[in-house]
Amino acid sequence: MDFTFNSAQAHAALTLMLTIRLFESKIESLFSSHIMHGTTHLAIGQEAVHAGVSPALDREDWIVTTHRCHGHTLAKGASLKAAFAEFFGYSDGLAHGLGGSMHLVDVEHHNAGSSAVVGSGVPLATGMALQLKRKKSNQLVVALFGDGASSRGAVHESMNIASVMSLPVLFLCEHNMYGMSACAKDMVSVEYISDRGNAYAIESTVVDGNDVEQVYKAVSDAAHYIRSTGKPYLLETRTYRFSGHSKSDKRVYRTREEEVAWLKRDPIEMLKQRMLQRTYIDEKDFEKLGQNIQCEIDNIVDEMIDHPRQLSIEEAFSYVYSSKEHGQL
Amino acid sequence: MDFTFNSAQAHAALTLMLTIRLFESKIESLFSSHIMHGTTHLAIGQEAVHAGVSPALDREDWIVTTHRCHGHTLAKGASLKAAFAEFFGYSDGLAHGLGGSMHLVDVEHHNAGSSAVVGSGVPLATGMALQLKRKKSNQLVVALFGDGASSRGAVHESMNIASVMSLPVLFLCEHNMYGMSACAKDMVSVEYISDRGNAYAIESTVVDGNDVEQVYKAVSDAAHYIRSTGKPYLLETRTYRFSGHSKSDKRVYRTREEEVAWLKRDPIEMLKQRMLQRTYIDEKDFEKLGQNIQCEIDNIVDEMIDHPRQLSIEEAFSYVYSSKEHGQL
Amino acid sequence: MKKISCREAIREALFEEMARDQDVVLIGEDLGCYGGCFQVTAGLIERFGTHQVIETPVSEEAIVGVAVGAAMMGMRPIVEIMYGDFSTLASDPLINHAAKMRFLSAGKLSVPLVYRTPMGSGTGAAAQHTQSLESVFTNIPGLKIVYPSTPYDLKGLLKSAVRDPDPVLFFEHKLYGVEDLIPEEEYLIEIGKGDIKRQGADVSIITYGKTVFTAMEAARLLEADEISAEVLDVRTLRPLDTDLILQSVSKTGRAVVVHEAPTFGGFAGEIVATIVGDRRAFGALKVSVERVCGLEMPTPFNKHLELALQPSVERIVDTVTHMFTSSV
Amino acid sequence: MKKISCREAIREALFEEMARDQDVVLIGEDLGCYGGCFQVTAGLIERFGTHQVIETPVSEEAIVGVAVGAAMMGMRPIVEIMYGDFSTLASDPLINHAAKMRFLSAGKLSVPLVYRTPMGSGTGAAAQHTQSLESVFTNIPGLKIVYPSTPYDLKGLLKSAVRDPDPVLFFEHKLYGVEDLIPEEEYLIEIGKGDIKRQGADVSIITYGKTVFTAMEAARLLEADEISAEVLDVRTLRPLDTDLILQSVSKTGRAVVVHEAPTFGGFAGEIVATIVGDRRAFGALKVSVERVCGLEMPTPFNKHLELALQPSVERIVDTVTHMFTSSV
Ligand SMILES: Cc1ncc(C[n+]2csc(CCOP(=O)(O)OP(=O)(O)O)c2C)c(N)n1
Ligand SMILES: Cc1ncc(C[n+]2csc(CCOP(=O)(O)OP(=O)(O)O)c2C)c(N)n1
Ligand SMILES: [Mg+2]
Ligand SMILES: [Mg+2]
Repeated sequence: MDFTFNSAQAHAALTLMLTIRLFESKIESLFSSHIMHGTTHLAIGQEAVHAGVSPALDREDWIVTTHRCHGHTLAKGASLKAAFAEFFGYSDGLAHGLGGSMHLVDVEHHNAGSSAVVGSGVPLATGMALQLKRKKSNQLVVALFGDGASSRGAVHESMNIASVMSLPVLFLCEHNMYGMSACAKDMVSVEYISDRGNAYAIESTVVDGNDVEQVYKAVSDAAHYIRSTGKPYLLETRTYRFSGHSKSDKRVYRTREEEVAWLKRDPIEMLKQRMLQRTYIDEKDFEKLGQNIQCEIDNIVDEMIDHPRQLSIEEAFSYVYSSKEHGQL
Repeated sequence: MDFTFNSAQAHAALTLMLTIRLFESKIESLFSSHIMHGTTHLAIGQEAVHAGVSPALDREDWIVTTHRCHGHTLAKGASLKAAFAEFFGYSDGLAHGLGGSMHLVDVEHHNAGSSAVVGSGVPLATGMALQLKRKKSNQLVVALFGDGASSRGAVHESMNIASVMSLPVLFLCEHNMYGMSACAKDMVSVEYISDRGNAYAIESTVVDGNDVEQVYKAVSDAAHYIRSTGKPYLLETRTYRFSGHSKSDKRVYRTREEEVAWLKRDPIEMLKQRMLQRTYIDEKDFEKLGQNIQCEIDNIVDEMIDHPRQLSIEEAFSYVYSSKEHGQL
Repeated sequence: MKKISCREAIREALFEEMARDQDVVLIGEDLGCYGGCFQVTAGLIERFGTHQVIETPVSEEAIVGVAVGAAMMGMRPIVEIMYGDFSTLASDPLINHAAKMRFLSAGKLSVPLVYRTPMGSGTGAAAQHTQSLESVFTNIPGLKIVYPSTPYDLKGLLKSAVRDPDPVLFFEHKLYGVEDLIPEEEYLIEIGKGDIKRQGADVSIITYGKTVFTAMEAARLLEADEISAEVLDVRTLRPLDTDLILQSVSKTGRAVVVHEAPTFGGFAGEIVATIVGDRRAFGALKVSVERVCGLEMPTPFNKHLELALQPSVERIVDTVTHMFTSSV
Repeated sequence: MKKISCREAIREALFEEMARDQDVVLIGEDLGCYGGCFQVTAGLIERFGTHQVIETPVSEEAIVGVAVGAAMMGMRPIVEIMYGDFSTLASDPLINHAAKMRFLSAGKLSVPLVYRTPMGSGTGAAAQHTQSLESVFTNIPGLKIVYPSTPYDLKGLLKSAVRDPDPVLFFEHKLYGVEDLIPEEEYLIEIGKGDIKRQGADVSIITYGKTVFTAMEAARLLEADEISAEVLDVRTLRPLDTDLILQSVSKTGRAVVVHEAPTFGGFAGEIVATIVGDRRAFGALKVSVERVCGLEMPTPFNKHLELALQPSVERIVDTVTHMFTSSV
């Protein structure tokens, strides 16, 4: 792969990936100290996909995420504050505390939010693309889904529809080798989900999802293809979640050796090494960067915990229907 | 294709195809003279698939049919009497008059019946195969579905499952170019549905569905493959329904030229010509055969109309739950 | 006024709304030149083209999911699903998505979707094509549910449904050929308002959809017995016009709830609970509240059995008469 | 007797039935070494192997369809779906197929399927993981529906469900850790029988699932006000134990129906209609019948809002107290 980031791009990607990593680590610690409630799905290890997807799009392009949505949400432009507040269930959160970890939505940044029903976001994204196309917009929609989701019928139906209707959808499979505990090799009938493109006459490819430059390049190319042909595209990114599936996961379904092998391919470390090599950065800059982000995150959270703002039940009712009269107590 | 029927096989196939054709023609006339009620989906023109599928299976193999199920049901062994009675809603019908045209079932002949929800029979067939495999049976299950049904998510989910679990299912796509009015080339994202086999690591092929010898050979081979490998197989048969989709269809969605072109490939005529050529039959035999079948059919129907037997509502209730106490009036 | 069938009334509503706003888009199977399974959309593709009439593969789940997504981007999709029975396939996009998008985005996204599908029996299409599955959706906050009976109501409510900013399920009975008079000029009917189809003093027959006609016929017969029956067509199931129901029952002191769906677990239960949950209406009740609904059986193909399942004029008349003849 | 949690009670039932009959097979996602989303099936794959514990891809519709087909061939599948919310995806195989196969084959095929899934709120998992969707299925003839509350009931009813020749939906609340005593020896509980969880004379609180515990707590508080509340756990929704309900209400003359699902269109309506459709029970009623159920809102993530949605001890106590203090 010949494509490389210039220094500014590399810095931006590194900053984003570190921000996401530290955001999720903070979330993890808030959960394990029982300050946060509910459940959460961390994507630690998958930051190259986050930093490679949204930044390679136009600002006006839309994304539709999944239950594992933190990284993509930040990468698409959400503020750390609004994101954290959502985890706390506060009214200044992205969804005013109504959605929580699995439902980060950020319409201002053209992030339509997620479906926590695995795979069900894909038809929504397809429909968004249909209306954008009707309005002769140049925007595309990224439908994110996992290797587990690839088995859902809704994904098949959507790909077929996007193909026969020529819709500007980037089907982006974030293949991290596992569903919850289920290993893709036992659950998915093909080695590469991207090979299913043929079944829908959809162009496709697979890239190393731990290499942010590769992901970025592949998404840029796919976006260009979609915009110039009006057709959908299927991109598979191969990556690995270092974290457990959700907060309670003991990871009994995989070996520590496998984890260690993947940890050697930590996407942040990979980018950092390249940047060191290209002298875009030195060890001290890197350390500093991490400290600054950590500091910002800690401040946000400390300040937030001290100022809880929560919707009243009446306010929550106002979001059930558009006209208030139908919200009933 | 080198495979050819011997005389006995050819005679059996011809008799079966003619029987199905005349059965459906009778149904059509009973509907148009308003003697029968409800709706019906004729498959006139697709008899080579009917006569090529079930006869190529072992008697113990199962089939799961669709709304367009008359031909397969007769081919699998159902009696003309029980089939006609079902259309009349009589208690001596295949399902005692509870199912009607779209739900012909014949458990004795290992025909598990149909789902009239397009595509939804495919997971049922897959599940039947799962239990047969668990019981170390040598039987396979044929999941019949149309080109329209191929767009249903349930079909995708089933193929993926049958592949990863290695289940003895023959996915048999009866591609007749149209859904209801929807032309496959506008609705299905690939030219050949059989090409989707690759997406599931399922072996597949496509054959001329108007050539009964080809269908028979392909099904025999597929059944052999499934039994010897334990894996599923996807077979596409290309055919055409001469009749409208259902009784009220004016066929505005296709041209008369297209119909005429296909009529030239009438599967019964094709087999007849071969049999004439091979001197398995002469014109007079053929005429006689048709007359005999017609006579049998007319007698059955005449006799049936004179002796209507219908379930009482209490009897119908006894089929809702296994234990009668739960059937409520 | 002009005479028009239910089918034409729906088509007129579609036509007017599609002409008014290019973002009103029909989506569904075979609704182009074929005109839809029940011929409701015949002629619309010729007039509005593929920009506003979108034919889809047989993919109910994705069709509705696609419509939800498109609605989020400003389309006003009207999805037609051929038979209400296939609402099972659409229940994830409807229940888990359409109903919740506005809430989950704290009001930033909305889903102005109309989901049209025919429900009910009478066509000889057996167990998988004749269910009345409205109860699958009535317990879902975020959805509105409309189930009109007459050409007038069908047209006025469908037009309102199209303009509604929230997802509306629009259920149709299959008596598409039934005719009645409607105004020449444009009109809307507010979602959430019931209609007294017949005034009466002695008993309230509360119903919706096809059984409105059954109830009207029963009311006519009851008149011969000098029982004056009020027929209340709720028209909208969610939000329900509880005021109208309570008023009627407080007046008559007797209530019979009628629908095609099986009694047990059906929407009639909600109507009954609405009545007896209200102190005034409960106090006014002279006898227990009755339900005359479908029998507890999948619909058989056999014609006489299919008929036997449905709430008949006779069953309604008997039930009402019994309310007057026997003691509480 | 031994102390056991709801989770363990279910697991014991699974274990005993799987040991008894090799055709009893668990099917679902991540229920092998992971032990299932709520750890209910932990340890079963180690004991019974992949012949009786079948892990599947994320394909809810096909999983349940596959189970229906397998059941037709003699398997006794127990499908686990991770969250009741995904029952939307399984509603076609359940409603259009499992419920109708016996009928459509005039008794020649049957579907001895158990569909296990947890319903309800309290876990902070927001709108798509906390619904109580039992109403999607209660109006479907051909299905049986069970929704037990205690370890004792969970175990006994699950074992009966596995042995039942018809499809049984087995809904579980998410208080998997709640403990209680159960017998050491094997036992079954008949499907279709309710249970008086607490005897009382003044008011019948009728409920099922998690809110049985809420109702019990409310009954304890009401005792302080000298109101003797009977708590009736229906345990089975379909077929409902109407006799027990009518007996209880005929005795107390007051009824409050409680469930987690939103009030409107919920199963409480059926229970209310059952009561007031019976002349004796209706005649015995001293006040209107009340419902204390979930609010009309998708479940918010925010903890205090999530809590506010549920029927609380306070709301039950207030409602009951109000029945005694104000006139009809
Ligand atoms: C329809 C559905 N089934 C099951 C679940 C439970 N679940 C949550 S995440 C998950 C695994 C999804 O795997 P994948 O698509 O690969 O995404 P990943 O978690 O790896 O990001 C499952 C089964 C769900 N949320 N929705
Ligand atoms: C899920 C579902 N959607 C729609 C229908 C209505 N319908 C009946 S047959 C049919 C076309 C099916 O096409 P195909 O699978 O090619 O079968 P064919 O009719 O050609 O035999 C449709 C859309 C249905 N029965 N089920
Ligand atoms: Mg994954
Ligand atoms: Mg076809």
